[in-house]
Amino acid sequence: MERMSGGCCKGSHYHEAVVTRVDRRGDVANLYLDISLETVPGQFVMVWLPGLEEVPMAPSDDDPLRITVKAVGKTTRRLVGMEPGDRLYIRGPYGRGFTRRSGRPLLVGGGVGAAPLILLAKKLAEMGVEGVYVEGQPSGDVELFIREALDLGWEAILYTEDGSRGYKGLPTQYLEENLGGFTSIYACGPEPMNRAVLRLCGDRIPCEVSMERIVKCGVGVCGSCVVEGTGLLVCLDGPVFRADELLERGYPGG
Amino acid sequence: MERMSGGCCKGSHYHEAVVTRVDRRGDVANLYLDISLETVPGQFVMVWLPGLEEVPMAPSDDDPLRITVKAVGKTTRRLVGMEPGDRLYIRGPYGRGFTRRSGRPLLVGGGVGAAPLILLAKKLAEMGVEGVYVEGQPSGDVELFIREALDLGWEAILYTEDGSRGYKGLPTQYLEENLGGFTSIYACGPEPMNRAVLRLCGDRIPCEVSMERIVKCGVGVCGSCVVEGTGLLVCLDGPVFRADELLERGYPGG
Amino acid sequence: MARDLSTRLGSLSLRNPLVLASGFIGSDESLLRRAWEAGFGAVTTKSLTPKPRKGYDPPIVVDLGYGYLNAVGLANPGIEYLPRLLSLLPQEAVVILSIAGATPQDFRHCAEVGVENNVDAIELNLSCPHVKGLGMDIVEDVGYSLDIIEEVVSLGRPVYVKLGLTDTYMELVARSLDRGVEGFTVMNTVKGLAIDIESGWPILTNVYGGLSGPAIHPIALRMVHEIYGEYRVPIIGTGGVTGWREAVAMLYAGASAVGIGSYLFNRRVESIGDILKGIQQHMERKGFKDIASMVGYSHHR
Amino acid sequence: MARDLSTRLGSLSLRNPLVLASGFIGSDESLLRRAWEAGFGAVTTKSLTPKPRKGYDPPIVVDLGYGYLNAVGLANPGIEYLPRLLSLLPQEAVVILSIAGATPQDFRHCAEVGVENNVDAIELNLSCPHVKGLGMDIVEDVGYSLDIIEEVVSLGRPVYVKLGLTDTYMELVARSLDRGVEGFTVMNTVKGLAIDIESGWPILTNVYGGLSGPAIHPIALRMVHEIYGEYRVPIIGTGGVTGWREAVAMLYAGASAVGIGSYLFNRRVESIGDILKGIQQHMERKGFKDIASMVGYSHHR
Ligand SMILES: Cc1cc2nc3c(=O)[nH]c(=O)nc-3n(C[C@H](O)[C@H](O)[C@H](O)COP(=O)(O)OP(=O)(O)OC[C@H]3O[C@@H](n4cnc5c(N)ncnc54)[C@H](O)[C@@H]3O)c2cc1C
Ligand SMILES: Cc1cc2nc3c(=O)[nH]c(=O)nc-3n(C[C@H](O)[C@H](O)[C@H](O)COP(=O)(O)OP(=O)(O)OC[C@H]3O[C@@H](n4cnc5c(N)ncnc54)[C@H](O)[C@@H]3O)c2cc1C
Ligand SMILES: Cc1cc2nc3c(=O)[nH]c(=O)nc-3n(C[C@H](O)[C@H](O)[C@H](O)COP(=O)(O)O)c2cc1C
Ligand SMILES: Cc1cc2nc3c(=O)[nH]c(=O)nc-3n(C[C@H](O)[C@H](O)[C@H](O)COP(=O)(O)O)c2cc1C
Ligand code: FES
Ligand code: FES
Repeated sequence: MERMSGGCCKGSHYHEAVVTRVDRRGDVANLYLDISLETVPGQFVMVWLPGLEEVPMAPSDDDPLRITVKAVGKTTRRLVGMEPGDRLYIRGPYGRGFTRRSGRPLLVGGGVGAAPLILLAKKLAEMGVEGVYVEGQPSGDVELFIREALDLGWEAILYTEDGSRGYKGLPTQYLEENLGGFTSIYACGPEPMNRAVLRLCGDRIPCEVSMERIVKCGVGVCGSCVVEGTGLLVCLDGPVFRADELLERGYPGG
Repeated sequence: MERMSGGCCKGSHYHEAVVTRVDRRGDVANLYLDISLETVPGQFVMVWLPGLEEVPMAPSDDDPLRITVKAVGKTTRRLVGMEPGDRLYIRGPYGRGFTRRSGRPLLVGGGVGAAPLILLAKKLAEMGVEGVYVEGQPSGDVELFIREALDLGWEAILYTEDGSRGYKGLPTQYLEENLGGFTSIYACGPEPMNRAVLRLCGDRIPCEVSMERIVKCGVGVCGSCVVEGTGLLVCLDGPVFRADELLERGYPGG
Repeated sequence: MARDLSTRLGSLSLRNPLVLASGFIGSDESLLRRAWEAGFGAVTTKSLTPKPRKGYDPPIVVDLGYGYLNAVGLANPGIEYLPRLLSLLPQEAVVILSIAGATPQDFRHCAEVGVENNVDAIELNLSCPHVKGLGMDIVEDVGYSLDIIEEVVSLGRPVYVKLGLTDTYMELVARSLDRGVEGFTVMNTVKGLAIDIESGWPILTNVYGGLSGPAIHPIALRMVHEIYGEYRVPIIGTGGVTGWREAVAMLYAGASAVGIGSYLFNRRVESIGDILKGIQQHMERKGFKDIASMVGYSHHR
Repeated sequence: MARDLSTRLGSLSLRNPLVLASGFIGSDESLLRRAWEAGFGAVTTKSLTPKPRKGYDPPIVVDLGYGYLNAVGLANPGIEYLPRLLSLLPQEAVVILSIAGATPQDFRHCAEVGVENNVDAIELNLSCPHVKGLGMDIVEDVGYSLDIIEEVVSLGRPVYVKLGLTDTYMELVARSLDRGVEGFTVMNTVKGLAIDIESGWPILTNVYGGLSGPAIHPIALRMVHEIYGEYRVPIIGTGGVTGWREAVAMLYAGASAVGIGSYLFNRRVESIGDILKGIQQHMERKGFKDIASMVGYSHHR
C-alpha cells in the first residue's frame, strides 16, 4: 500500500485514492481506500471529487485510510454512492487533532462525528489506555463503530434517538450520569450535542470537542469556518478545541 | 565568526562580508573576510560590489574566508584597493572543485591561479598528504603563498619570469622535468599555462586543471563561460576539469 | 533598545507598517478583532460589495509550494454588514475598508457606508483577476477606473487604489493622482491556473484563480519601485511578503506600509509578531532609526 | 513497454515534446550540439539580433528559490553568426531560430538569414521584458507586432510568436493567426525586481529583470489553456517547467510541445532525461498511448 505521509500531498499534488471496499448503512458509508495516512485523530483531510466539490472529512481509520460519510448534500451523496474502483482525490491532513492523555477517557460521538473518535480510541488503546466509547445515532441501522470499540477491549455503549437499538436517548445522557468516573472527555457531534458537552464539562474536567463549520479554504484564510464570536477557525485552530478555550473566547455553552 | 555554510547564500540572499585585513603585493591583494565558508578547493564564489560588477573568485582560504585578487579591470581594481571595514557581498560556492587524492601530488599555480591551490594544499595536508607546491609569478614582489606552503610541511618552489626571486622561468618547467615523481597533477593559471600542463600530462597521469572564462550568470545558463568547441561550461561543469575530459571534448593541448 | 515601528501611511498614523491585506480573515467581526489584537498597524476588510456574495464552491485555493492560487469569488457579507464587522474593534484600530463593485454607483454606495461608519481609508479593489465584471476588466480600462475613483474621492476620505498587473498601471497611477487619490495598494493577484495531473482536472472550481505569495513578490516589488521612483506617493506594498526580509525589501522599494496576505496561509495570525521582530532586529543591525528612513532606501543607492 | 514520445508541433515532427527555450546555452555551437545530444525534441537558439550585443554586466541573474530573475540584455553574437551556430548540429536536428529586433526590417533580415540556413521554424521574440525597444514595448502594441509578423510570415517558414503577459495577448493571437502564423510560444518572462536587503541595492545591474521558473508556471499554464481553449493551435508551452509534472500539466493545458528553460539553472542539460522518463512513466501509469492524446486533456474533463 502506498503510504501517504503527513502533508505529502498538500498543494497541487492531490493524492489519488481508489475505493477498495464500501460498507453502507442507511445514508452513511464507510469508504476504505488504497492508501494509508499519518494523522492525529481529529485532524481532517480535504476530499475532492473533480466536477463536484471538495469537502472536509475526519478519517475514521488511518491504515488503510477510511472515511465515513453521511449524505447531506450533493458531494457527500456522491461519496456515499461510491463503488469499489472509484477514485477520489485527497490532500491533508490539516488542523489540530485530539490530545491523547492516559487515565480513563470517555469518548462521545454523535452521528458521523463518531468517525474521528473511533480512530482516537484505536490510538489510545495502542497506548494501553482503556476507556468508554459512547455513540449516538438517530436509529440502530446506522450504528457505526460499536463492534470496533468492543474489539479494542473497550466498553462501548450505543444510544439511539428512536430506541431501535441500545439505549433510547442522546449520548450526552451517559456523560451527564457518569462524568465523575472519567479523567478526560472527547466529543464530536452535531452542534447541539457539542454545546451540551461543553455545558456539562465546563472547566471541571479536561475536555476536547471537535467542531464542524463550512470549510472552504481549509488553511485559515477565507474565514468561512469561524466559530462565531470567538475569532477561532475550525480549519486552523481546530477542528478540535479545548473546552476552556472555547468558553473563554465566548462560545455559548458554559 | 559567522559560518557561511555551502549554498546558504545562493539566490537573493547575498552574504555581507566585512574585510578584516588586507595584504597587498603589487597589483594583487589578499582580502581576509569576517566569515568562513565550506567549500571544495577550486570552487568559486561570486563577489558582488554593488554599483560595480559581480566577479568569480576561487577562495585561497576558507576559515576565515580569504580571496586573492589581481587587479585587471574596474571591479578587481576596486577590490585590490579595499581597506579593512569595507564590505562586499558573496554568494556561492559554485562549480566543481578539485578531487582530493592521496599519493604524491604536484600543484602548479600561475599568478592568482595559485589561490585555489594553496587552499587545496591545506586540505591535502590535513589528510596527511605531502606534495610539492610550485608557484609562478611575473616577478618576486607578487610571491603569494610560498611561505604558507612551507608552513604546511610541503616543498614549495617559486618561479619568476624576471628571475627576481626563486627560479627564473615558468612553473611548467618544473612539471616538465619532474613529472615522473608524482601521482597526480593539479593546475590553475593563465590559459597558455593550462594548455602546457595538458600537453605535458595528457592522459599519462591523473591531472586536473582549473579554467578561467568570463562568468556572467555563474549557474550554467548564459553560455558566456563555455570552453570553446567542447560544450563544457566553466561555471557548471568546471571550473576544475579532468585533463582527459577536456582533451576528449576537443580542447586544444593534447 | 527595541526600535519604534510606528510610521505614517499618507494621512494615517500606524503603530507599525504591517497591514492585513484584503481577503484574509476580514469578513467576520471576531476575526477582524483577532487580527487587530495580533498586532497589525492597520486591518483591511474583505472587499465588500453592495449585496452579499456566496462566492465559488471549493476547491477555492491551491497551495503550490511557491505561491497560492485562489478563486474565492469575492464571497462577502455585503456592505450592509459593515457596522457589525467593525463592532468588536477598539476605537484606536486603523481600518481600511476595501470595496468592490461593477459600476461607479456601486463603489459610491459602498464608500458612503464606509464614511458613515468612520473607516480610516477606503481601498478600491479594481483588480480581482477571477471575477468577471468585478475585476481586471475594470482596471484594464483606465477611463472607467477613473470614473469610479472620482465618485469615491469626492466623499473626502483617503482613497487607495488597489492595482493589478496591467499594461497601463503607470498611466492609471498618474491620472488617479490628478483626481486626488492618496495612494496605492500594490498589488492584487495575477490570473493563473493549476491542473491536477492525477485527475486531469483544473483544480479550482472556477478554473482560473489569482496567484499570490512568493511567486509574485518580485513583480510587486517592481511595481512599487516604479511607482515610488516616479511619484513618491504612499504605497501599501503587498505581494509575497512571507517574512521580515520581504517586508524590508518592500520598504526599500518604496512602500510606506506592507500588506500581509498569503503569509497567513496555514499560519495563525499571531505569528506576524515574527515579522515585526525581524524588522526591528534588522533596523538595529543596520542602524535605521525609524521606518520612514527605510522607505525608498533602494532608490538612494 | 516504454511509450513512444514522438509528437507533432504544427508542421514539425519532434522525437519528443521537450524544446530548449531561447536564451539557454543557445549562442554557442558546441553548447547547442550538447543540448541536442542531451535529447531535446527541438532546440531554440538564443534570440539573435542584426548586430552582436554584449548584454548587461553581472549580476545578470538572481536565484529566488521559487524562480529566477534575469537581465542578460539579449547578449548574442548577432545573426551573421548563425551558420557557425548551426555548424555542429546533425542534419536531423530540429532547430527553431529565435530572432529579436527593433523594427520589422530587423526581423525580416534576421528571418532571411534563417531561411538561407534552413532553420525549421522561426520564433519571434516580441516580448523580452528588460530591453527597451526590443521587448515588451513591441508586444504591447498589437499593430506594430502584426507588421513584424507579416514581414516574416511572407518568407514561407513556420512562424511562432513568443508571447509575454500583456493585456492584449488574446487579441494578438487572433490577429496573428489571420496573418498565417503557425503557433505560439507561451510565455516569456515577467518583469520583476529583487533587492538585496543587506546592501540595499537592486541586485541586477539593469535593476529590472525577467521572472522565470516555478513562479510563472501557473501564469503560463493559464495562457496556454486560454489560447488552446479558443483556437486549438500549436503551442510551445514554456514557463516554470522544472520537472515532469509541470511538463504533463502543460500538455494537459493544451501545449503540443514543452519549453525547458529555468530547469537548467544549476543543472547539466543531460538531466532532461529525468523529465522524459517521468513523462513516459506517467503515460504508462495512466494508459496514454501517445503524447498527442495528452495535449489539451484538461479541456476534455
Ligand atoms: C473538520 C470536519 C470534519 C468532518 N468530517 C466528516 C466526516 O468524517 N464525515 C462526514 O460525513 N462529514 C464530515 N464533515 C461534514 C462534511 O464536511 C459536510 O457534510 C460536507 O461538507 C457537506 O458537503 P455536501 O456538498 O455534501 O453538502 P452541501 O450540498 O454543501 O450542503 C448540504 C447541507 O449541509 C450544510 N453543510 C455543508 N457543510 C457543512 C458543514 N461543514 N457544517 C455544517 N453544515 C454544513 C449545508 O449548509 C446544507 O444545508 C466534517 C466537517 C468538518 C468541518
Ligand atoms: C572560476 C574562476 C575563479 C577565479 N578566481 C580568481 C581569483 O581568485 N582571483 C582573481 O584575481 N581572479 C580570479 N578570476 C578571474 C576574475 O574573475 C577576473 O579577473 C575578473 O572577473 C575581472 O573583472 P574586472 O571587472 O576587474 O575586469 P573587467 O573590467 O571585466 O576586464 C578586465 C580584462 O580582463 C578580461 N577578463 C575579465 N574577466 C575575465 C575572465 N574571467 N577570464 C579571462 N579574461 C577576463 C577582460 O576581457 C578585460 O580584458 C577567476 C575567474 C574564474 C572564472
Ligand atoms: C484567498 C484570497 C482572497 C483575497 N481576497 C481579496 C479581496 O477580497 N479584495 C482584494 O482587494 N484582494 C484580495 N486578495 C488579494 C490580496 O489582498 C493580495 O493583494 C494578494 O494576495 C497579494 O498579496 P500576498 O502575496 O501577500 O497574498 C485575496 C487574496 C487571496 C489569496
Ligand atoms: C537567462 C535567460 C535568458 C533568456 N533569453 C531569452 C531570449 O534570448 N529570447 C527569448 O525569447 N526568451 C528568452 N528567455 C525567456 C525563456 O526563453 C523563457 O520564455 C522563460 O524563461 C520562461 O520559461 P522558464 O520558466 O522555463 O525559464 C530567457 C530567459 C532566461 C532566464
Ligand atoms: S475554511 Fe477558510 S478559514 Fe477555515
Ligand atoms: S557563466 Fe553563464 S553559463 Fe557559465
